[in-house]
Amino acid sequence: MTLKTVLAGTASLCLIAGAVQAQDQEPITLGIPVFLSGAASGPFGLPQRNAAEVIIAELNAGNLPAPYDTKGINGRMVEANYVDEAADAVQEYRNMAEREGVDAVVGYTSSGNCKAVAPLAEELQQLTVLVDCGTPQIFESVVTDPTYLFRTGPTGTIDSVGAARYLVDTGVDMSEVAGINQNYAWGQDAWADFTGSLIALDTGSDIATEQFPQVFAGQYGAEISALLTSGAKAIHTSFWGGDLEAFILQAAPRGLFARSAVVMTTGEAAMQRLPNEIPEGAIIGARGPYSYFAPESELATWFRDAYEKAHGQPPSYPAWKMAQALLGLKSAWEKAGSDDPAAIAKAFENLEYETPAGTVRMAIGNGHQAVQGIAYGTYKQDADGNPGVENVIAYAAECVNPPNDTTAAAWIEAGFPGASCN
Amino acid sequence: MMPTLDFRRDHLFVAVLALLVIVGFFLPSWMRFLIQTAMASGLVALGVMLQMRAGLVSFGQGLFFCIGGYAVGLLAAKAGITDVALLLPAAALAALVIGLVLGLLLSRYREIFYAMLTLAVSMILYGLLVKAASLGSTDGFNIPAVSYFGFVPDQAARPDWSYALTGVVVLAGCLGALAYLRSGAGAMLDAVRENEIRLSYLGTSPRVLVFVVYAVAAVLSGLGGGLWAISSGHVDPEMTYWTTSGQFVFVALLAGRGSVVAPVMAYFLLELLRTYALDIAPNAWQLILGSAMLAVIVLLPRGLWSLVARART
Amino acid sequence: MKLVAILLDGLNYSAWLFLVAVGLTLIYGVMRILNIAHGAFYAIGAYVCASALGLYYSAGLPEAGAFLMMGLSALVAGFVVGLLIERVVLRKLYGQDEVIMVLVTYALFLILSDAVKLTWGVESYYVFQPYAYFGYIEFGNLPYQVYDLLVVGLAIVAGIGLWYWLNRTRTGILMTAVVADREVAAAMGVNVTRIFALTFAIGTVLAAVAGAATAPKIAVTPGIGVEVIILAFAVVVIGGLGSIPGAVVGAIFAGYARAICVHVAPQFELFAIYAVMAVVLAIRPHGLFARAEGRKI
Amino acid sequence: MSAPLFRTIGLEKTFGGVVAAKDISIDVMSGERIAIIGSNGAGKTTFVNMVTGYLTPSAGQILFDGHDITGLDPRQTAQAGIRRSFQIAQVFAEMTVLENMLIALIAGQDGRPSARAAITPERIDIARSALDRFGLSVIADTPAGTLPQGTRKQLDIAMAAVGDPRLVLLDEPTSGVSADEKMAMMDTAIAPLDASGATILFIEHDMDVVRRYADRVIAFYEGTVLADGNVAVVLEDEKVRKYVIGDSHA
Repeated sequence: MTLKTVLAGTASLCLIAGAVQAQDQEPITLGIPVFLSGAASGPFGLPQRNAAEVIIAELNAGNLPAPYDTKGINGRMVEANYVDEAADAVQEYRNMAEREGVDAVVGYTSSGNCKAVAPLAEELQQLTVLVDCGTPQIFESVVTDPTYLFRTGPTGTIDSVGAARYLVDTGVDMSEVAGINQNYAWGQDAWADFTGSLIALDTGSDIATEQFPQVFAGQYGAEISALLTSGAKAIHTSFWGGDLEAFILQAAPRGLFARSAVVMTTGEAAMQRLPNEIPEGAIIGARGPYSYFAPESELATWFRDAYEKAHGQPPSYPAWKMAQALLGLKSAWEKAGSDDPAAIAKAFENLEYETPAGTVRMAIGNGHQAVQGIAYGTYKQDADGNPGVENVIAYAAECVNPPNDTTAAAWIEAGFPGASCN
Repeated sequence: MMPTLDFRRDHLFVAVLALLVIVGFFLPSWMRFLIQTAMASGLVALGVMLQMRAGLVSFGQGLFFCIGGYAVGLLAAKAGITDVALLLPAAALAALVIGLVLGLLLSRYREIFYAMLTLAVSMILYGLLVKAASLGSTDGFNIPAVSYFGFVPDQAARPDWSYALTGVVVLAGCLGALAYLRSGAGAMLDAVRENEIRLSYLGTSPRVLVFVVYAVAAVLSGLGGGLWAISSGHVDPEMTYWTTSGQFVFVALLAGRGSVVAPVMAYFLLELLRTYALDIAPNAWQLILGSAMLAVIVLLPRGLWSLVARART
Repeated sequence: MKLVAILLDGLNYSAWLFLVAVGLTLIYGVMRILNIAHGAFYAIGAYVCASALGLYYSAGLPEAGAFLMMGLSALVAGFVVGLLIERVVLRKLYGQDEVIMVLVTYALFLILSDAVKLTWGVESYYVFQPYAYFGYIEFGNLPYQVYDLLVVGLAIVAGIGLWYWLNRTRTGILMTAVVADREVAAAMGVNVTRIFALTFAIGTVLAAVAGAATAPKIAVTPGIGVEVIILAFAVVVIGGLGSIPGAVVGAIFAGYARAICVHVAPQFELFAIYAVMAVVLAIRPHGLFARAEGRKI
Repeated sequence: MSAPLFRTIGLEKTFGGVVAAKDISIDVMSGERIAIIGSNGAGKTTFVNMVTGYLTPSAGQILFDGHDITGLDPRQTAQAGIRRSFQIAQVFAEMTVLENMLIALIAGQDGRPSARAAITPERIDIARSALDRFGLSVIADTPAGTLPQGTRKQLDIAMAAVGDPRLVLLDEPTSGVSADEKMAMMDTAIAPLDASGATILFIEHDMDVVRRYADRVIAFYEGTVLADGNVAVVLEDEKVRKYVIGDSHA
């Protein structure tokens, strides 16, 4: 015991010494694990990295609009270390935390990686902000008493709940429903939440067919045949990236979108890439109030412009999530007003802060998990052929997220108790 | 004097490995963790190397790595059994049982067909685990902190304990493999590779030897998987994906067949190379890794251990 | 209706599997190299096709000519990359153990994957125009893309062409001689090195053609080669390594296994191919079409 | 009179309708030294392969030491006490000569895998003295793959002799050996086998070798036994001279 106290004392002394030495010149280093290789690098890794580069450069230059118009974070410049998330997540996390000694880790898209590093964040007492990853389990079962771990992106639950609500609210025939989802945790969870939501909303739907092609299969001819002949009136898919795009390219010419109402929960990411191939009327989500669904604000306009100026195209939703994570870190750090990770973590808890996608509240997971609303709309090109959405319905955070003390699965199963929709 | 069969001096190398493991304990924690996972995975590569002595290349050794990992994971996370005294034997036993069953079939196969069938079986397990939503599908699941013969180290000391455990078990695994290679069943593996017909006519069934080596490799790999699971605190089906198995094969070849410690050390070198490649060239680390592989194959066709062996003679 | 769908989907998927696998089995049959880099060649074919067609369309040339461009790009890409790899890497390693060669090609796969990424970046490429060009025809109430039926035709043409070449042309027959006995063929004056280079290049072209034919249906992105390898392996192992008729049968087995699963029991789709592979190997250890090589004592 | 050590009764082997061996009935007494002669395709190797379990007879019976060993596999026949050498020497090419002998020792004794250390000083002594008897001591540490064919065949025979088998079958021990080395080769091979009391069957084409080393000859022709008996008698047999030895020897 005494030894430990001595050690702890030494550690804090070192910390103070370090802080004094660093003054304000020493930059803050962030470890940013995003996919730099593999199938997720194009749709996720690239926009996330682009967004991080834009936000960090502009933060350091002090170019952001209020409330982020101060330079850097807490007066210190910010540096980024990009790491390939496709490598061994646990090892690379340790390398960032222990070898590079980064001040915070901001990243991760894969739920598997998020689950693997979550306990480490607490064990190593390393400030960590998870950017994406769909699984709601992070604070439900993996780390139930978090201190240093945060997730500023909403869970995948809202995608499925929102999609089901949108279909019901727009009067789509729900008698026969089908799904095509990738055969891995993400696709299985999305479909389970979606069908659960249908039961909660009492649509009385029959499941016409549930297709689970292998992830990255690329060839969906047989699945599309099955969907076409199933008689489904509504089809749910949580495909993302290249798989989603291949699905659109293969399904649209065969008239699947004309036959059924198709809801694509990550459809927004394909809009810039395949503006002429997505049939008008397809139901599009963006996994939150991002991009085309973002509420008008100075910050949103600034982010769109700055990103487009730097990278030549508007940001897709993963970019918005990265921006949201970095701004959350800045907010918490400056609220704490100190460089002590524990103090920053304390300030991050239950934080409410502005992002390009509106206000984010760290409301569940004991104040470590963000809640946000979600919006869906139908695809529509304007007169110039630019992609856009219409018939948008936005659902408030309280409408699509479970309350703090309930797990997503239990909440859906119980029929959304406590949900408040406008 | 007996380059192929003589393992009487290999104890020396195990002792050297033991020394390195002890030195590793005092290295920075990220490096120590790297050593720890490399040792656990190295045990699997050792299993692959043993089969290679018989001329058989398992492209599905991830199967047992995964079985060991999931055995530990299921017991710890789902059944609440968190003591290593039960977890690791369970990992070894699970791998052994599956290994004995599959060994009956696989011991009939040779060459590329052995490789392909081991691959097929491991990919079937992958498919099953991906379907198992209750086990987290591709996300896998996390494993709670473990106890050591009833002792529960506090959070700060956990990495020390799991490192020590890994070191001890991997060294024991090496010694076990050594005893096996020195036994009749192990000594005759080379004879299986070189001339099965001659071996049968000398009175020993190659198929039985293959069956045994498959089972021994299964146990080592199961232990490796269990240790890896305890170290990383997480298991997922990637453990039995073909690229994972491919890595074990690569390390076994990189190491060569000369010593039981070679695969463990080679795994460490690979991990070191990978982590620095990632650090230096996050966009081209696979290119660096691939080039290093090619270089080893071209320059050292008998593996890295041939350098040590050459230095000895 | 379901039956029609199964028949068409199975045919379509089998044809694609055959295109993807036939180059692999050709290279193995002649050179005894189980080529993991096959997946990378497939990806390169898709990327080169996407880039070439992108240039072609932006030049405003007639749309029908795009198909010529597809074929040409795959041919050039396959030959250049294939000959280069054979010359620079493989030629130095002939005679090594089969397993070593597998690892060599694995290393090549890693290198080529990153080379592709460094050349084309991680953003997707699209060339969807050819896929929609011919429209669709209806079988009952099931619309089917004509392009997909053309891929079936392409597979048949590739299969017959390969068969003709191996059995009816001088080079092809020499190649068969090399398969039968490398030393004897060399002693008879067959230039084995040249045959190897040619075989590898043709195998690579076949992979690139498969990639190019697939490009219009997909987003050409990093990682598309990985899935292809394991599927192609399964197909050739089912059929028998090194056998062209085996690749046909393996592709049909695997293709219909998947189509039936998708329509009847979609939850099993993921294992369909591996299960077929394991069962076939358990019953016929060397695949359906391979001859077991006896050993003389 | 004592019972034969080894006997075959009506042994027959067909390959898809082609008869490779037919009605082969032979009695071998302990300690005999028998040469098997016959032109290529006469069924000699088929016979040896059946006896040692590489081929399963289509019909007939093989008795060894009073036990029925028909259909046993090579391992089982080896464990029963029958060993063989090969026309093309079957050795472990990457191992040294001493290691080859050690493997022969281990494989013969630990028929089943055992956990005890296999390479012991005692075994090395046994292997070395066996090499000594076969005149192979000087090359003990040479990799077998680098040996000339003749030496490799000697090693092959030495391996067959490990563990004092009761019956040893030598498949063309002098084929591929130059004419002037044949006798020396047989001298070094036969003497230690004889000393161990093994019964020897050897396939041979060279009649000088047959005359010098065999005390009985069995002549094969078209899958059947053409003649069986005393060396001088069989070699002078008219049919044997015509069909087996050929005109050049007549």
